[in-house]
Amino acid sequence: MNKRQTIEEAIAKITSGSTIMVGGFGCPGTPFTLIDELLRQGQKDLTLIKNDANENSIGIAKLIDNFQVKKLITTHVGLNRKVIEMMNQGEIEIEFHPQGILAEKIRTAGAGSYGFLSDIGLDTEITDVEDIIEWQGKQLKIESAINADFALIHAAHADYYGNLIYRASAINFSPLMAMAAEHVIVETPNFVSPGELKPESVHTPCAFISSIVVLDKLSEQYDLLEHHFER
Amino acid sequence: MNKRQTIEEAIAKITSGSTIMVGGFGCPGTPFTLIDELLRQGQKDLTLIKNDANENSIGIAKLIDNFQVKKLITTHVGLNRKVIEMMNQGEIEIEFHPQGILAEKIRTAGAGSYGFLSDIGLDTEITDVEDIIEWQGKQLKIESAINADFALIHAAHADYYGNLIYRASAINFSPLMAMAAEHVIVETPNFVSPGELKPESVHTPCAFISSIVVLDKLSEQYDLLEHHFER
Amino acid sequence: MNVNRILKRAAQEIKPGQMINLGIGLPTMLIEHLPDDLDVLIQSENGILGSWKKTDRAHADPFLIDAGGSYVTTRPGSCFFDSSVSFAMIRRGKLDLTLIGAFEVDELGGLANWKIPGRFSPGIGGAMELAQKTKRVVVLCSHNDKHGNSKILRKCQLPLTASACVDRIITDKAVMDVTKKGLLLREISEDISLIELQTVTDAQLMVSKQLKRF
Amino acid sequence: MNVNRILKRAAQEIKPGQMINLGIGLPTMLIEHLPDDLDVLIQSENGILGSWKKTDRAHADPFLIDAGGSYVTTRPGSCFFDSSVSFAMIRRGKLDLTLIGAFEVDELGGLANWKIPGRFSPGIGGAMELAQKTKRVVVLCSHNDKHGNSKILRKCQLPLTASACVDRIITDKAVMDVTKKGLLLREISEDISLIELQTVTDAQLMVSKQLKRF
Repeated sequence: MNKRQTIEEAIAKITSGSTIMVGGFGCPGTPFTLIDELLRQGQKDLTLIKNDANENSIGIAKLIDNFQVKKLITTHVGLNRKVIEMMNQGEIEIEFHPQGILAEKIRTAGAGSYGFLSDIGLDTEITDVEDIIEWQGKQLKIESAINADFALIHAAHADYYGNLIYRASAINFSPLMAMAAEHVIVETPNFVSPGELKPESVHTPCAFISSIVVLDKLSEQYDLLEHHFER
Repeated sequence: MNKRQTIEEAIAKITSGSTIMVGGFGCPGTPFTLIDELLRQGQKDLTLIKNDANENSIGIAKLIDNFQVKKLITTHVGLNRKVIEMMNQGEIEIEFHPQGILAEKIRTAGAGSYGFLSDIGLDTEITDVEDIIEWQGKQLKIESAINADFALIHAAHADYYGNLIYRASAINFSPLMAMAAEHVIVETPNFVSPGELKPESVHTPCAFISSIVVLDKLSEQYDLLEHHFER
Repeated sequence: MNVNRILKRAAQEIKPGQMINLGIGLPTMLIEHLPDDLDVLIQSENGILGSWKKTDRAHADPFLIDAGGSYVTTRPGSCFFDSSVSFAMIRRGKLDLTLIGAFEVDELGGLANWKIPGRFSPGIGGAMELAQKTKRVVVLCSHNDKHGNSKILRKCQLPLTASACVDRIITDKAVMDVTKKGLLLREISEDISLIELQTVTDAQLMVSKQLKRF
Repeated sequence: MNVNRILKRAAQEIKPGQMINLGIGLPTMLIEHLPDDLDVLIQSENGILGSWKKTDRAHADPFLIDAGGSYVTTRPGSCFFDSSVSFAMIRRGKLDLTLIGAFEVDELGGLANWKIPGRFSPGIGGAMELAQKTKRVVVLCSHNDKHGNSKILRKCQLPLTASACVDRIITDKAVMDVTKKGLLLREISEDISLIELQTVTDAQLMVSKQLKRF
């Protein structure tokens, strides 16, 4: 059941035109090393699904800058003015969802379901009237599940089988995406033997994991962002 | 933000006719002490939602034997022949759901949604044709969320705020029910100070918890079932 | 019924590297026959991946049972999760193999194992989702009920758990694969002739050219 | 704009025992003004309950930011969870209070804070669910934009985040409650007269009999 692969092997499974979920809310949870390899290999026409677009020149912003991304499904790109400009210029298609609705759409796919009934945003412009049904006396919107071919995930710890533990605010979308995507590629700096993780503390059971890429160390991309302290 | 209450206070909030979710799959996770207090107080016409009916004379079987339960929403009662007989005699109404569908119906309520689209059991007798819709070219069943007035939960650890950690196979339905019910009453033998639980290892965030009942010790009901070793 | 013959044959279905769910009854008994170093992960739908054999009074943990209610051990690398994640795993088709019991099974791959109307309806449990969504579904059951009636039918009479879900049926008398053309007899018990087998089987059996004894 | 006046006034909205979400911008700044022993739990929608003040380079953890992107500390009794649980909490109405920014807000309680078509559309983030589902929604914003236009409107012109969701509006010039009859002016800044306030406000203001200065 060995899922360990080199980063080249793992990312080479991704073909141009793929839909890829990318974990992370801002930096925490963003799989910077896997993203860099995807940048190096250069697959194009990608649809990315991520909470945000990272900040300028960081994380998936690199893929967008390199014109590898045709569409981004996201909730908020306020920290990346360049992406907002590209959107305004029509250089990238951006689909916005309310954050919890995006999370739930991904989880719904991860649960093997096809959609859910929501009362969020029914009288706003994000709701197409064709998606509204009456159910048990209530007007509700059908929110479709969002699937993906791949998920790229950063985990604080992974064991031999691929059981994952995340840290602090780096949990965010990762457990949901790991459930939802067809192939799940994980990077981790801490690859441990079976039995080293507390079974109750595992966030993502190994059943959902396809490939494990072990990072010798975390590059400086994972360090504090110095400009966040400048003010 | 003190949620600690005596067991009498906590259970007294429950009125006859209430719908109550009860954690546990078999014994692990069953809140035996809260159930005993509900037996003592004697509220009637209850609708219970639990994976199973426990075994004869254990857990919620006591409430059923005492005619406090008019309806049980469940997945499997194979370990309780008496309840099967009562069902056959029409002494209790039992509504069966596939186990993962019941879990998902509860979680859907817990997520503040109203239903989900499923492809499970469409051509079986559990599916009413009126619940089938066509969505994006597929025949799917709308599974309604299941809400409840109360949830009774056993946690291995709870802190001052009501953050919960469960143990081993006692997790099962508890985190889902804690999200879904209006009032959530927790019993725990380990009540700890804020900061004693690892923040990443919390299964149920305190936001969902209403009352905490501290157990001085676990009664013998929580011990091994001797008859499981007799054969 | 020769339980050991079924279990011994069923053990051959399990391949290293698989994630497997074992239903209540016969399938769960199988686990006691597996070598301790077999690289498989047993999923128990009450929230365990890496569930393992039954344990004794001295080692049992009252908070750790499998879905059949037995006190079990777990293997290193196991994890625990809630019931929604457990069935997410199942409905997403992550399990390689489900071994499952049956009241009836038919030549179209239909399975009935949750309800005998008015008589015994223990409930659906995880069966419907496991049968419908696992990559490979193998039924373990006695070939005939205690009155001698065939459990292997042309068409299930009892309420279905899932239609067209079964890949293989292993009984005390035969190993049969569900194919588009019907049931293909692969293996036949040493204790019975082909003619006797068809006599006690309601479904029509096609016979494999490589028919084996087991 | 007198940011401190808004923050000082907004701090009074927070009561011990509450669970609170603070939106990006002004609301997040508020947290730095709260006493360290205040018994509240700050929810950050990226998956923290018990988030607390910003921290410095020496104490920051690169894996711990709040939803606004700042490195923060947490308080004892905090916990971390995934985004689906975070918004389950929000949509189930478990939060007592949301302080949130606005591009526009109207006398019907409508809020617009996510999109200026063709110009600045950063995205919805958590705003729609927070505005629609939190027990009490208090808007913090400047009373007028940099061109002097009123942000307090009879009816929002920008795409709505949520209709009829706002309970109170706190600006540098006024504190207004959304009532069934329209906006009720509760407090007015020391720097402005009632007539001047109505002049720079598009919405029609009713004046409380207990009007106070702040």
